[in-house]
Amino acid sequence: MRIDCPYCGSRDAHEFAYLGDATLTRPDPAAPNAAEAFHDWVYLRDNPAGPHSELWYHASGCRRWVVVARDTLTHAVGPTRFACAAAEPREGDAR
Amino acid sequence: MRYSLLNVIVNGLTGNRFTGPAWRDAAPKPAYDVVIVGGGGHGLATAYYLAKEHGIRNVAVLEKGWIGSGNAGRNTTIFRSNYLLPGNQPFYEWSVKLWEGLEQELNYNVMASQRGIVNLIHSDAQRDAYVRRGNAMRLSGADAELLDREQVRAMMPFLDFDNARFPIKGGLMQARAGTARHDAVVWGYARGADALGVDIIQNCEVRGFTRDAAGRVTGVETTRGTIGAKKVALAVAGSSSRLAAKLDLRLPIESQVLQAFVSEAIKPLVPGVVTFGAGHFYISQSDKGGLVFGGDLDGYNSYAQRGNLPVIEDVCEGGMAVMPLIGRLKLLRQWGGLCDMSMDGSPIIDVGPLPGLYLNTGWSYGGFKATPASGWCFAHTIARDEAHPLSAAMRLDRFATGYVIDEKGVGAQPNLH
Amino acid sequence: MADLFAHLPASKAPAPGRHGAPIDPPGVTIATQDVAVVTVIARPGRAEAAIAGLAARFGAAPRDAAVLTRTETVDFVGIAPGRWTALAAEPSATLVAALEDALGETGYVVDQSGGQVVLALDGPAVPDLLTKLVAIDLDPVAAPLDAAPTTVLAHVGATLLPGGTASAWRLIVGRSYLAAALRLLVASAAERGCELRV
Amino acid sequence: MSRLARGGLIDRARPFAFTFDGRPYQGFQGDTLASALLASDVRLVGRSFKYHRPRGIVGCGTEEPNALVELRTGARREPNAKATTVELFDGLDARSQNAWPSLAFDAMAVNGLLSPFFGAAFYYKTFMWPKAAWEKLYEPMIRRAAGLGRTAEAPDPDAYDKAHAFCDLLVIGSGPSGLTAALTAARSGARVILAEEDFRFGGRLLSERTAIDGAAPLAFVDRVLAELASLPNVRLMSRTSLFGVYDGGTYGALERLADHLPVPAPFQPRQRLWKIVAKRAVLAAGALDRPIVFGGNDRPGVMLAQAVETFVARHAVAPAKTMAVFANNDAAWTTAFAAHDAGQNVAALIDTRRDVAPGLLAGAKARGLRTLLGGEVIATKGKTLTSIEVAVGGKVERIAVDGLAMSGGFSPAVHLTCHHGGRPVWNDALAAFVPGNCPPGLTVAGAAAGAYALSACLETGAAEGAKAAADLGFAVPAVDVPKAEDAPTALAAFWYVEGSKGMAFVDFQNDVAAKDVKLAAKEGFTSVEHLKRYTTLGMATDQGKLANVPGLAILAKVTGRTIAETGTTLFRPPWSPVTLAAFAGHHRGQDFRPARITPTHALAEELGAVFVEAGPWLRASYFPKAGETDWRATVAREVAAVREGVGLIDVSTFGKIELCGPDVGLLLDRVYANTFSTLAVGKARYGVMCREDGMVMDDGTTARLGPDRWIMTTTTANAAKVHQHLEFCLQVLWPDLDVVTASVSERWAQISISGPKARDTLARVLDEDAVIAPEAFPYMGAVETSVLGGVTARLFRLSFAGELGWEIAVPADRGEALARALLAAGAEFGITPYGLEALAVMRIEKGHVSGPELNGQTTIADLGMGRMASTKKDWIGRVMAGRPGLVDPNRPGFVGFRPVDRSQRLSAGAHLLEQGAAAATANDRGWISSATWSPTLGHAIGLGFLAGGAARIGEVVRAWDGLRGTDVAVEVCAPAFYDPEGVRLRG
Ligand SMILES: Cc1cc2nc3c(=O)[nH]c(=O)nc-3n(C[C@H](O)[C@H](O)[C@H](O)COP(=O)(O)OP(=O)(O)OC[C@H]3O[C@@H](n4cnc5c(N)ncnc54)[C@H](O)[C@@H]3O)c2cc1C
Ligand SMILES: NC(=O)c1ccc[n+]([C@@H]2O[C@H](COP(=O)([O-])OP(=O)(O)OC[C@H]3O[C@@H](n4cnc5c(N)ncnc54)[C@H](O)[C@@H]3O)[C@@H](O)[C@H]2O)c1
Ligand SMILES: Cc1cc2nc3c(=O)[nH]c(=O)nc-3n(C[C@H](O)[C@H](O)[C@H](O)COP(=O)(O)O)c2cc1C
Ligand SMILES: [Zn+2]
Repeated sequence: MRIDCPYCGSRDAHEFAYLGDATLTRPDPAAPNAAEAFHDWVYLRDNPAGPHSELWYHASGCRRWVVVARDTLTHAVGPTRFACAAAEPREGDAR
Repeated sequence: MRYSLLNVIVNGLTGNRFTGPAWRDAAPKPAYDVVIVGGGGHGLATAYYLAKEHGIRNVAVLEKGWIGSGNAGRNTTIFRSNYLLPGNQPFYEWSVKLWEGLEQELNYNVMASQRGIVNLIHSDAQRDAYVRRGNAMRLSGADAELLDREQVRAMMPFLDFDNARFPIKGGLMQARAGTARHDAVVWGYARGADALGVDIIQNCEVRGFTRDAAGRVTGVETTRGTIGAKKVALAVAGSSSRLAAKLDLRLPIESQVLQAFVSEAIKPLVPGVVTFGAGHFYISQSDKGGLVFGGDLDGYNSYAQRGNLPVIEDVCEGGMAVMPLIGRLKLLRQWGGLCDMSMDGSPIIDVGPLPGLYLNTGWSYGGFKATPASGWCFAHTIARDEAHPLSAAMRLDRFATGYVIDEKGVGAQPNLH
Repeated sequence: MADLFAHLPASKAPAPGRHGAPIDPPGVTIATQDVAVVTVIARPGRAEAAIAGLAARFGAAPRDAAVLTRTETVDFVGIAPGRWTALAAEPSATLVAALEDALGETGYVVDQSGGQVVLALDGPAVPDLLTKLVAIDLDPVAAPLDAAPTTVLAHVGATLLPGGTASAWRLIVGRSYLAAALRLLVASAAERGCELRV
Repeated sequence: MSRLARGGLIDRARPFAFTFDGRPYQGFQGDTLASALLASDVRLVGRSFKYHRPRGIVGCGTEEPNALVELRTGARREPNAKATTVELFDGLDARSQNAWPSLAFDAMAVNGLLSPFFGAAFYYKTFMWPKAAWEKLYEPMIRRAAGLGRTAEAPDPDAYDKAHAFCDLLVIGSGPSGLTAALTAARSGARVILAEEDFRFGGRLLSERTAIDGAAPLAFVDRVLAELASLPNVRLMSRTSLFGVYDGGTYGALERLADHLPVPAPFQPRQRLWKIVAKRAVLAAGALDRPIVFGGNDRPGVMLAQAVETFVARHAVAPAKTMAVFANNDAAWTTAFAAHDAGQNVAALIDTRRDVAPGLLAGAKARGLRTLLGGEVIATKGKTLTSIEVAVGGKVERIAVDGLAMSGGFSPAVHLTCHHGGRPVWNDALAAFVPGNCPPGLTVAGAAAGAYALSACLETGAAEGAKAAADLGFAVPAVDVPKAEDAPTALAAFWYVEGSKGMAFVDFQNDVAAKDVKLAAKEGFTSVEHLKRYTTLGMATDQGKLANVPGLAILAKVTGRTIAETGTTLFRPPWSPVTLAAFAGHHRGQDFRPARITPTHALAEELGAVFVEAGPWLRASYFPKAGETDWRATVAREVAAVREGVGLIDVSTFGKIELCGPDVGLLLDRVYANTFSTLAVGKARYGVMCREDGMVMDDGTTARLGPDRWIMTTTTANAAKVHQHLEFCLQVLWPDLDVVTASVSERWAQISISGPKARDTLARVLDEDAVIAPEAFPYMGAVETSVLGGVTARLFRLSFAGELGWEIAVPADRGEALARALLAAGAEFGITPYGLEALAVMRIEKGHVSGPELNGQTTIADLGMGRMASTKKDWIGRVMAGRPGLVDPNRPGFVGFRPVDRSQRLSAGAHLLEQGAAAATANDRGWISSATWSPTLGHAIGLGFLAGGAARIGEVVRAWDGLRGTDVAVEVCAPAFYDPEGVRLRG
C-alpha cells in the first residue's frame, strides 16, 4: 500500500503507524454523560466495509498525523490531508 | 454413517458405494428455534453442542458461502491454553480438554495433535512475564513448563543458538498444546451437528433482521428468504460489525487482516509450535509437510482478506533470525483472514445486547483454539439465557464497566493486540 | 558469499577501509562529515514569518518542503511542515545563535549536534545502493533534483539529501544507529565494492 | 543420447557436466536440468507425494508438478526445485527426493497398492483408535511419508538483497505480447520495466517457428531487445519472476542473480527481492498447456505438448524415441509437425475431435503422420512409458511409444490478475478462464488474455502498451505492429477419458485422481473450495497450474453444473514459489534488527561489561571483576558502591523530548495525571501519563529549562510511543495549543551519577562547581551549565537508585569523554560503573515502578500513586479511570513483599495465594512483578500486586511459583524497602 503524505509524497504504508477511525472526536470530559461518551469514543467503532476515513502517523517521515481516505474492501487509498491544517498565525500574539 | 477403518475398507472395495454426503445440503425452513449466523468453526460447534448438550435440535446454521470459508479455513491451526488472565485461562483450558477427545466425540479425525508449543524467551523481563503466565496456567489446571536454553536446544537444535541478535534464553512450554486440521474441525462439527438434526444451509447470506414491535429480534433476512427464529445467534467473526450495523449496533470491534503463509512441503523438521515473540514469528509444520507460519497483523482495518508485502518481509526476517536453515525453502502461498479484533483482544460471548440476540465475537487472531469451548459456552448461553461460568467474564459491557480482559495490556488499540 | 557482517557482533561497525568486491574505484565510498546539525521549528502557524526571518538572515528562503535549500553558510533540509534540519560547517553554538536570531519569536531552535551523524556517500554505485535501501522514487525524472526525503532505510530512520552530483548523497542518521547503518550500507554496497572512511 | 543433431538455443561449444542421483551426465549452456536429463535419456525423475508413483517430466516451466529435485548439498541444499526451471551449470548436483531406498525402487510405493482405500481424505475417517495412536503411530508415519525434499542442513550461507524500482509501465513476460507492449510504451518515453522469469527473453518465440515480418521469430526478439536495451528509460530484467500484485501498484518480484552458478560470485547476493511500484502493468504471461485426464496419464514419458515443442525446438532434445500426440486442439498438431520436422519420430496424432481443419490433415499427410481422429488414450504401460492403448472408432489399439504429448487446450496465465481477489471468467469458446476483474492499473495482453494467435499477441501487446503510456500522458508514436502468420488455434473442450484404465490423475504431485474428485462430490464437497481442501487438488507446489481446470471440469460434470457455475478457486501469491531468505534480505543473524549503541558502549566494553539486549539497545548489564564468581557477587559489589560511595551508569537510552512554546504547561497538565503548569523554571517533576482508557502508559521526569522550554524524559521502551502520543494530542486533539516538540533522544548522552560521593565527584568535572552546592541545587532541580571546559551540559538532580545523585546530559559525541572524566574524578571515592542489573536491584529496594509494573494493565491507583492524580483538571485517562472495574477495591494493588523466612528467595512471576488456599485460579490474589535479593538488606525482596493492596500491609500471604516448584510465605509491606522517606536523595 502506498500513502501520499501531504508533505513527504508517496510512501510505503509501512512508514506509518495506524490508529484507525478519523471521524471520532474526543468528548467533553466535563459533560454529564462523559463516562458513556468516553466509552463510545474509546471502544466503539463503525468498522465499515468500504470507504473509511482513518488516521495514520507518518512515524518514519514528517511525524504528521494524516487523515487518509481508504477503502477497507479494496485497500484503494484516496486523498490524504493533515489531521490539523497548521493553525493560522495568531496575529497580535504578544508572546 | 459411522466412520471407521472398516468403513474405509468396504468403500475401498466397493468403489465408495456406501458413502454419502457428510452433511445434508439443507434448504431453509420458515423458522427455527435457534438460527446461528456464520458457518465457521464457532457457529457449527455451537449448533452441535446446542443439539447434543441442550437437546435443542431445531437449529439452522446459515453460511453466506461454503462452511469454513472464513477464518476457520485460513488459520494456522494452533490450539493452546497459555493465557494469563483469569477471565480467559480456564476457558481455554476447557477448550484444550475438549480438543483432547474431539475425534472420538465427533467420530471424525480432526487430527488434533498435541505436539506442544514453546514460547521462546530472550530476556529476563520476558522470562518473568512468562513465569507469571505459566503459573496462571498451572493454577487453572493447565500444564506449563519453564525450559532453559539447553532444554530448548535439545528439542529444537535447528534454532539459532549461536548468532542470534536476540539470544534464546529459554522457553515456556505447554506440552498439551498443538495443532489440528482446521478444515476437518469444520467438517467434523458440521457432520456431527447434521446427524443431530441441525440444518446447515450454505450460500445463504444474512442481509438483515426482522424485529417485533418490542424490538426483539425475531429472525433474519437472507439471500434465500426470511427465516424466523426464537433466538438469533451471531458467530460471524470478522463480519460482526457489518451485521451489527443492520441492528444499529456499534461494537468494540475492528476487522483487521492477519496473514498466514505456507512453504513447500518438506520432510519433518519442526516438532511442535514455536513462537518468537521478540521477532513476530511463529511456526509449525503441517502433516503434509508445509511449514505454516505467520506473525503480526498487517495492522489496519480491512475486509480484503489479503495482506501486503511489509508483513511478509517482517515475518520472514523473524523466521530467518531464529531458524536460518529454512532460508532456501520457498514460500508456496500466502493468504489473509478478517480478524474480529476486539478492543482488549479478548472475545465476547454474551446474551444480547438486544432481546432475542446472542453475540459471539472478538476472537481476534486466536479463536481457532477456542472453537470447542466457544461452541460449548455459547450453546449454554443461548440455551439458558445466561453466561456459562467459564465465559462469564467475556461480557460485552466489560468495556463500560472496566472489567476488561487485556492480556497484552495495550488497551483499546486493536492493531496492537 | 554470506552476508558480510552476519557474524560480526551487532554492536560493531565495519572497520574503516575497503569492503566487498575489489573493484577500482569502489562503487561506493562512505565518509563522515563533521557538521553542526540543528532542528529549526516554526511555531504553529508562523512558518511564513519564520521563513522570511531565515531568508533575511541567510540570503535564501528555505522551502517548506522535503527539499534541500542551500544558502551561503547553511543547508536547510525540510523535514516536516514548518520544520528544517540546518547543517553548517561552523560550531553548533554559532549556528544556533544565528538561527535563533533569525527566527526571533517565530520559532525555536533545537541543537542536535553530536546526536546526528552526517554521512557522505559517493561513487558510481550510490544510486543503485539507494535503490536497495529507500522505497522512494529518487530517479531524476520523477523526483526534484533537490529532493531530500526523510524516510527509513530498512529499519533505520534517516534523512537523505543531495550531495551535488547524481551519484553523491548525504545521509543523516542518529548516532545510536550509526553502527547499524554502516553495516547495512556496506553490506548492500559490497557487490560493487565499498570504501569506508570513518 | 536424445540430443538432436541440429538447432536449438543451446551452445554446443559449452558443455556442462552435472550429476543426478550421483551419476554423471552432460548438457550444454542453454539447457535446463529437465532438458539435459531428457537429452541424457533420464525419464524417471521423482516420486509422487502420496502413492510414491514414478514420475517424469511433464512441463517445461514453472507449471511442472512432477520433476522436483534437491539441488546442491549441506547448507546450500534446496528442496523441491523444478527441474524445468533450473538453469544448467557446470557442476550442478541434483538428486531425486521422496524416494527410499532409491528412485527406481521406492518402498513407499506400496501405498499405491492401497490406493483404493487411500482415496480422498480417507484419513479423516480412520486412524482414531486407539486414541493415543494418532500422535504416537499414525501421524509420525504420515509425516515421514509426506513432505517432499529436505531442508538445508545448516544456516543458509548465501547473501540476499532487496531493492525497489519505480516505473510507468511494468511488463510481465517477454513473449510476443510482452515485447510489443514494452517497445510501444518505451518509444513514448515512459519508464518501462520488462520482467521475464526465464533466463532468456522471448517466451514462446524461443520455440515457435511462425514467421514474424517474414523472418524467424528469433530475429524479431533480437531486434526488439536490442532497441529496448538501447533506451535509457527501459530496464530489462531476466531471471525475474513477478510473484505477487500488492496494493498501491506494488509488485513483488524475485530476481535470481546466482542460481545458475555453483555458488554466487564473491560478494554477490544469490537472489534479490524487488518491490516494483508501477503506475501501470501489462500482464503478458502467456498460456499454459494443460493435461487430459486418462488412466496412466502420470507415467514418465507423458508430457504436455507445449513442453515437447520447447524441448525439441529450444533445447534440441527429442523427448522420446517414438512419440504420439493426444490432444483436443490444433496447437498440438503444430507441435507434432515441429517435432517431426526437427527429427522427433511421431507415431500417431490422436485427436478427440472428429473434425479437424483440412490444412492440418494435409500437413500430417505431407509428413506421413498417422492421424486417429475421435480417438482417446485409455491406458498406458511401463514404469516409464512403453505403450499406450487408444480407443478409436470402437476399436482399441496398442501403440508402442515411449513418449506421449498431451494437450487439453490452454489455460491463460491469469494468476496475477486474481491477486486482489478478482475471479477469472469462463470463456466457452476458448474452454478456458480468462481474466476477470483485474487489480487497478493492470491489463492483460496476448495469450494470457486469451488471444492465442501470434498476430493477436503482437497486436494486443502493442495496444495495451500504447494505452498504458497514453493514459499516463505520454505521446505514443504510431505503432507498426509486425505482421505474423497465424497457426490455427481451434479446440473442442475435452477433459476426461471416462472408463480409461488405471488411475487417472488430475493433480499429479498430490496424487489427486478423477475418482477422488467424484468421491468428494458424492460426500457433499461440491464447492470448488471444498473440493480443493478435501482432496488437496491444486495445493501442491505448482498450485494447480495444470490441475485446476480439468479438476473442476470433472466436478462440474458430476454435479450437473456448467464450469462457469462451478467456478474456480482463488489464485494467491506467489505465482511461483519464493525463497524465504529473499524476503529477509540482510536482516538476519546479528543484523536481524539494528542494534542501538549507547554513547559509552566502547568504554563499557573496555571495562569488561557484559551486555544485554534491552529492546533495540545493547546495554551494560554488569561489570564483572576478576575473582567474582557469579553475576550476583558483581551486582552486590556495584550496589554497595553506589550506596556507600559513588557509582555511574549510562542512561542515555531514555526517550528525551524537548517541548517548546507558551502552552507546554497546559499540554502537560492534560497528558500527565499530575499538574505541571505550576512547575518553576529550573525544576523537574516526576509525572505519570495514562492512556485514555485509564491505564498508565509511561512515567518519567520533565524539567522546565526556561519559560517556554521543557525537556521530558520517557522510559526507554516507550520513547517513540510517547512522542507519537504527544503529537496526537497536538495535531489531533488540541491543535490550538502553541507547542512544538522535538525528539532529542539521540542528542544527549545522559550519565547518572549516584551515591554519597556523587557531589564531590561531579564537582570536579563541572566548569562551575557552585551550581551543585546543596542550597543552590536542591533535589529535583534542573540547570543548564557546562562541563569539561565548555561542553554544554544539562544537570538534573534525581536518582532512580535512591541516593544523592544527578543525571548529566552532554552532546552524544561527548558522552564517553564525560564518563571517562567522571571515572577519573571519582577514582579516589572508588567510583564504580554499574549496569542494568544493579540498577534494577536498587530501584526495587526503593520501590520504584518500572517496566514489569507499567505493563499496560495497571492504573495509577493500582500503583499506589492515586494521590498524584489531579482532580482539578482533565487529564487523559481521568474519565475512564473512574469505571467500576478500575476502582474495585479488590483490584490488585502495588505492595512490597519479603519472605517470612528471610533466607528464602522470591521469584518474579509467582502468584499470590492466601495461606492454606488451594492453588487454583479462583484463589489467585495477585502476582509478584519484580523480585531480587537485596544486598543492602541482606534478604530477598519483591514488588507486586495483591488484591486489596496497601490495606493488607502486615499480613502474610504465599508467593506460589508452581513452575519453579516454590511456595514461600511472604510478609506484605510497603514497596519502599530502603530509605522510604528519601532522606538520602535529598541529602
Ligand atoms: C491467518 C490467521 C491465523 C490464525 N491462526 C490461529 C491460530 O493458530 N490459533 C487460533 O486459535 N486462532 C487462529 N486464528 C483465529 C481464528 O481463525 C478465528 O478466531 C476463528 O476461526 C473465528 O471463529 P470462526 O471459526 O467461527 O470464524 P469464521 O470461520 O470466520 O466464521 C464466520 C463465518 O461467518 C460467515 N458469515 C459472515 N457474514 C455472514 C452473513 N452475513 N451471513 C451468513 N454467514 C456469514 C463467514 O462466511 C464465515 O464462514 C487465525 C486467524 C487468521 C486469519
Ligand atoms: N496455437 C495456440 O493455440 C496457442 C495458444 C496459446 C499460445 N500460443 C502462442 O504462445 C505465444 C503467446 O505469446 P505471449 O506473449 O502471450 O506469451 P508467451 O508464452 O510467449 O510469453 C510469456 C512469458 O511470460 C513469462 N512469465 C509468465 N509469468 C511470469 C511472471 N509471473 N513473471 C515473469 N515472467 C513471467 C514466461 O516465462 C514467458 O516467457 C504466442 O506465440 C501464441 O501464438 C498459441
Ligand atoms: C494450516 C494450513 C495449511 C495450508 N497448506 C497449504 C498447502 O499445503 N498448499 C496450499 O496450496 N495451500 C495451503 N493452505 C492455504 C489454502 O490454500 C488457502 O490459501 C487458505 O486456506 C485461505 O483460503 P483462500 O486462499 O482461498 O482465501 C494452507 C492453509 C492452512 C490454514
Ligand atoms: Zn510525511
